Amino acid sequence: MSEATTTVEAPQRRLFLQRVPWRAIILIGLSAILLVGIVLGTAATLQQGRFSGADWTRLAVGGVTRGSVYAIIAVGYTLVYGILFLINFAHGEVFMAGAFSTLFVARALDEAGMLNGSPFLSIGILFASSMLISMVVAIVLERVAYRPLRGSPRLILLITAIGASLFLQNSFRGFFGAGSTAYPNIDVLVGQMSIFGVAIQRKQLIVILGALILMVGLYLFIERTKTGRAMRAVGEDKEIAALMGIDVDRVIVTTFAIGGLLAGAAGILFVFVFNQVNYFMGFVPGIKAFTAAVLGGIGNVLGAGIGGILLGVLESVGPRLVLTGAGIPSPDQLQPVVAFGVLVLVLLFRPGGILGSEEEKRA
Amino acid sequence: MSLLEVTGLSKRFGGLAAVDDVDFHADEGEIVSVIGPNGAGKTTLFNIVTGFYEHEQGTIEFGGHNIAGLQPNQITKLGISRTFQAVRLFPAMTVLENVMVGQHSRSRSGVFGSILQLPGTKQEEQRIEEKAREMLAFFGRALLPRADELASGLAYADRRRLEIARAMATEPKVLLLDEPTAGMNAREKEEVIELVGRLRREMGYTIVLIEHDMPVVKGVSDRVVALDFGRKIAEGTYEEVSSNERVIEAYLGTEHAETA
Amino acid sequence: MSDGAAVLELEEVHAAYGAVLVLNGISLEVRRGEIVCLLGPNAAGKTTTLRAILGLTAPTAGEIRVEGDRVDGLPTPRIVAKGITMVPENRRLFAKMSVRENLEIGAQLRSDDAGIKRDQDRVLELFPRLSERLSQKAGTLSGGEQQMLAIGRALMASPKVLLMDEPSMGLAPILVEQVFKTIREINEQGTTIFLVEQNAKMALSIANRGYILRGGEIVLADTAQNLRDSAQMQEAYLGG
Amino acid sequence: MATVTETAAAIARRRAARAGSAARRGLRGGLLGGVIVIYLAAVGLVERFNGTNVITGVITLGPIFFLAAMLLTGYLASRDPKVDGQVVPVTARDRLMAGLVAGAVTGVVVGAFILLFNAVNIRDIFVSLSPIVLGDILTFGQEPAVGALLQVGVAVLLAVAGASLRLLNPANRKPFVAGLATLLIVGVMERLLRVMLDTLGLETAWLYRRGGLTTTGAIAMFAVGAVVSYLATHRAAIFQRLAGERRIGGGDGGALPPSTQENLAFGLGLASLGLSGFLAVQGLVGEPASGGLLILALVIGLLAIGVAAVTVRKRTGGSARGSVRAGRAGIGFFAAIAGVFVIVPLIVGVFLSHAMVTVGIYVLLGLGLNIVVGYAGLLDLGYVAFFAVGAYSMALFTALQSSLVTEGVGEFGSGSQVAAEQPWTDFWVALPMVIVIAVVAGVVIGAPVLRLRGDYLAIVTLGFGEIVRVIVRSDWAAPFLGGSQGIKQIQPPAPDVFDFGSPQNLYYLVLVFILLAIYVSWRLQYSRVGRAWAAMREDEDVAEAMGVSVIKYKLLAFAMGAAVGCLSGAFFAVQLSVITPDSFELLVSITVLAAIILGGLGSIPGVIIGAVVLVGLPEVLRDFAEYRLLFYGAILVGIMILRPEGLIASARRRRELHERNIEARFAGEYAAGEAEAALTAAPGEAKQET
Repeated sequence: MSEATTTVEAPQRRLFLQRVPWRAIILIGLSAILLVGIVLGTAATLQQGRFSGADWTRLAVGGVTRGSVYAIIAVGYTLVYGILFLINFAHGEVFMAGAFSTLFVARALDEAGMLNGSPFLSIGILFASSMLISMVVAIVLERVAYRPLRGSPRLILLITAIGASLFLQNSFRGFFGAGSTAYPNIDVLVGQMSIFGVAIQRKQLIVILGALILMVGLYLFIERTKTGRAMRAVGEDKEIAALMGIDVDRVIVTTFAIGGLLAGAAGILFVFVFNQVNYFMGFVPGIKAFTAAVLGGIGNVLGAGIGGILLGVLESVGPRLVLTGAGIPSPDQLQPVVAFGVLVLVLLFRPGGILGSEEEKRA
Repeated sequence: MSLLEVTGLSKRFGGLAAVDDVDFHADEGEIVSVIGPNGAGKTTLFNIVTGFYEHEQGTIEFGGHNIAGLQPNQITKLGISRTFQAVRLFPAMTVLENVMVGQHSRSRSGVFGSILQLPGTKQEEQRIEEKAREMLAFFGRALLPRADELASGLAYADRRRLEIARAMATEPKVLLLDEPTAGMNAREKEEVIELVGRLRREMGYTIVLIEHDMPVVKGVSDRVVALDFGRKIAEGTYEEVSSNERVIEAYLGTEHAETA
Repeated sequence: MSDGAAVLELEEVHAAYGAVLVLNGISLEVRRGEIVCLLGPNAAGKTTTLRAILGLTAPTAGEIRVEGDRVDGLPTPRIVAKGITMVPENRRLFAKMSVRENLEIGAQLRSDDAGIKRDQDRVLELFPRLSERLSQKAGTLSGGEQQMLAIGRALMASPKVLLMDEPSMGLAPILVEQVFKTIREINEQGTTIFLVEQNAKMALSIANRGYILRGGEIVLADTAQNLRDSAQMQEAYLGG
Repeated sequence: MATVTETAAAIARRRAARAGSAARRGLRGGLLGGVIVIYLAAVGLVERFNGTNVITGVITLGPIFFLAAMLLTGYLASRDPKVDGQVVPVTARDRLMAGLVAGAVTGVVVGAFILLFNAVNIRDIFVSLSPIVLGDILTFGQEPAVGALLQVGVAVLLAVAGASLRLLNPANRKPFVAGLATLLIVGVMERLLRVMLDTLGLETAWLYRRGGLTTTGAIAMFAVGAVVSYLATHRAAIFQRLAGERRIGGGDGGALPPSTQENLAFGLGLASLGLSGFLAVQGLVGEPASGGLLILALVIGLLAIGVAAVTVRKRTGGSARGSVRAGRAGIGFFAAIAGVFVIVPLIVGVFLSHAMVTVGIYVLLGLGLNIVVGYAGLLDLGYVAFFAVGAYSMALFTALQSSLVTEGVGEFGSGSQVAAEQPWTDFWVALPMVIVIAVVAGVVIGAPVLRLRGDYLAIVTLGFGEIVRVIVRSDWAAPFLGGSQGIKQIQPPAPDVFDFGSPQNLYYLVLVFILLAIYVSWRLQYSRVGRAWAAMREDEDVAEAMGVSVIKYKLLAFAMGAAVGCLSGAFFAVQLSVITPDSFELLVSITVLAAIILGGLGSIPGVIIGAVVLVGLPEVLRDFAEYRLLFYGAILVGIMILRPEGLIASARRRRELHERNIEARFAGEYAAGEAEAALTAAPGEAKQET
């Protein structure tokens, strides 16, 4: 072997071509086109003046409301992901289970005349029922489907989660039937008010406030309590957490339970807004909430909140604002395109999400 | 002229400078050791040279060509190959298959050749396997008899060997070894010292290695480069570097300096 | 230093991964106030011994006792509660938590606030560098500081026996010296230490007694002094 | 140092103590059993299948669900408990005890449930808990109180039976279970099997009556299952005896070398071929000549080759050296299975041929997704996007109502039924264009997501799938794609070549492309390309460091997967001749994924088995349609927990999963090193401990 003959054969020109960051160019080009499209579409829409300022406010408030529900569901994804690195695909079903089952509680209350007789107590009961049921479903889910797979490759866990999602969905379909049912009306939720000149429906206000309280409570719980700290520790290193005296299994169950409680609460908030339940209701909000969690930076509780509200507003305002001007009929049909489009863009440019850490180290 | 020449290289993570204005070179046929405390930027340097990290400043020239900004696979094809600090094999592949993957950039058959089983493809496949066995044979009886066993079934030292064999199969000019003696006992370390010598003698590689074990560094290196906090603090022969005050202060401590 | 009472005893401990037997009847004891080291070549079963003591790998047979109470078969947190903890190999800190939180979580099982405060002060006294960085994220510390924090975190549990898994692994020679100095200091303050090391010379320089493990069995047990001088130990350690 | 060694007996005693008493295990099992029975009733399975005869006049499928659950409860409650990952064996008495308690508890739970809800009406909530279920099926037609007592009795009986199954030697237990399973399957698949038997001109009256088995049929089927299973279980012994007879004077009673086994299996295959040849001759010259017998003969022959090939594969596949031989056996196996698939449509008639086309379409989808997920390790949950692209491109090109040809004829998308006289082009011209579009779609969808980590990739691809569906359905794209009305009057391939109007002929067309896709997959798997994919799947960074361009190989996988998926979509369009957005739900992606996972990721026969089970069975068992997704879910979870490598695992995947599991348990490189050192040093002791 002679060292003298060692030459590196690489024509300078080819090296140059190879070095061109094609992917970056394509991405930047793509986003430039998108940006121009969004600006043009928006300009055209505003010029047409089909919607008044009040219309936009209404859409935005609607978006924040919807986003608040996404945010609360998203927290469940984020908590579980932060600990098990599992996309708990069945979390949408946990949410559905609470809201769907509580329908019968609501009906019973309605028949007893309590629902509008003592509405606040009744609303409390509804929340309690929904949260409890969702929590139980979440705990059973963890015990039956996920615990036996602790330590398995992530693909296996994800597939299990998809299976559990289908199973739960169709179990409830079997239990309660396939049709959509309306919740009985709660009169105190009806009505409109104005805050700082912004018209807002009473139920929207309750949803937004409720979500805010839950988020703040959760944040404090995770950052300030011993259990919260244990949850974060388990998320970083299970074995060492055990070495600190933390019962890892119990912490994981607690995490699922909290995710379930929040999903149950989100279920009732959802009912306040949409007033309807069916066995399939968890699926789409579930996916959207997951999108929101990723948007904000999965594993990050605050990120889930911000991501949820952002997604809600974008979804609500985006299609009309951008697409109406482009002459596209029924822009609201394209809402999911906005949601997933945003997800794809965020992951492309900021894989860690808005609040996520940037250092996605590769080697 | 140096085969691998790095000048003014810098890389930060967040606010932290992992590599800070480092000049580094390896001449043809040289064996260079990189030493330094944890977090001194040794592995980051490797990652930049092999294209896993992008750097912020500086040039990386290989055989007179600028290779900064190339993808890792392109750099491998040009002739720089590496091993990893924690052994990273393809555990579910056989020992032979692991090495055959190393031949990837030295072969070309694609989808159509494979589907149609063109004669060229068959020949190439045969050549790849022969080459892989040749690389395994370099390690005597340690690997070749186990060619058809799973990589995950190898003993720890053999895994390290297999990783080197796989890197050799890329037919590199420069071989970067990241802590080849980590987790080895004294006897195995002796063997690594001998192995590194053979790699240069028989294969003609230029070798850069990251190493913590000073006897190993002493045993193999033509030249030693010491890093601390991302900066180069000393360079020279083992004797020069091990008696350098800054190195003693940052890395070796008094006891080692005396024994050196 | 040593008052002779055994704090940690292993008796004929076997451990296996699946069908693969790794520990084949280990018996050893650590007495109060001692530094005992467990040496041995690569893959001899040293790490597994520590894992078995802590219940991270369940022993398949044998007894492990802490101050006379059986702990084998208990879940890890309950063994920790008995007063055993470990400084793991490669430190394994909670990188996203602050230095302060890392220390606090070391005391997760304790509720004696005064004692916790006292231990925290003691740790910060031992490692003054840490007190400057209490609110910094643990992941941003340098290698040496991380090792200090890992030791400090373990001390916060106020353990009866501190297990240490290869504290010199991957550290610069200068830090290795420091770490061993610290270990001796901790021991002098009254903590019993059970140390697993590749670096036999260093370990024996601070230990009272040592065990040599090979192929899942104890092949030699003696005082550190004797082991240092023993040709038999050299052979056992390096052989095959 | 003290050396008091704990004796083995003492260790066992201590473990047994920690495992808890048989009664406790029974109690736990029984509670679970009770919950499961109530679940089965509440979810509606019991009522829904109460009308499905299994053995006509004896039992229907509904009660079988809960009776089987009770049997299983006893079986599971009586298993050996595990402590610290070590099995603690229990005595026969304890087994029966556990079974007895489990049955009693199950019965009491169910009985209480019956009594309680016969008093309270909960039909308003649980739609399936009708008076029929609560007052008739669960109570065996008796008064609630009597019914509840009966439940206790039946539950105890079945659970004890389940527990006593454990007492049987496994070699004898298997035939029993196999017999029951055969009975059940043949009973439930009455419709399919009867059509087939009728086509063959065979008498079925003895076997089936009013949608279920006759009692004679049931006994016969039990016997068939049991005998076949018995032979299979004792296969080794039979092989040995046969071999001994053949090698007179050999006098070697020990284990057979693999080559002999291979020869034997092959000989068995040849013998079956002979039998089928005999049958064929009978069929040809018989009076009257029977095409049915001819076909039956062919099926037996091909199956025989298949069995032989599988046997060889099993016996040689263990070592890596055997992989070449296994590969050859694999070819034989495929040839045999392919042959069966060629013949079956001739027997099953038009309706089932349609179902088989559907299965074929999913097999194609599975093969495509298998390249993406199984080979390259990219979890794509939006695979339906390619299916939709293929179907819609084919529809646009070949439909009479496509917007490509109706422009100017009438406004499209408004629901008006305007059709052109001629489609834009012919199927055969459209097909290559569809594939080109597919590859482009694969790259377009693949390119932006290349750098994403595994589960992010899954969600983003899922998002792409939804985007495609939403756009297809939207009013915006309606002028071009037909909105929710879809595209109608898609023309089949030109009839002058081969009449594809009949489902049978379309089936053959699909089959040709399936074989092509299998060939391509199989070749790629063991090539430089396949190796690069495998490396990428195991460790992306290292693969890149070894010179594999991860971007290029990911795109390649996406493009190839897309091509096969689109092809499948094109056939789907032709099969239905009308496509609407409803056919392209996320469910398609999930079904395909479930199919390849059930079969075994990366395994080509696995794809076929998975598609047949998950798509074919529900097509045949229409009764199950409503519960199809429930079963998918249960299957996915169950497979992942019990057998993550799938029914037919590819060798490499099995290694991978095995490897990961061990590694997870070992937790840490050096501990793993210790385990391996021990393995190589002292294999004898390792054995001793197990």
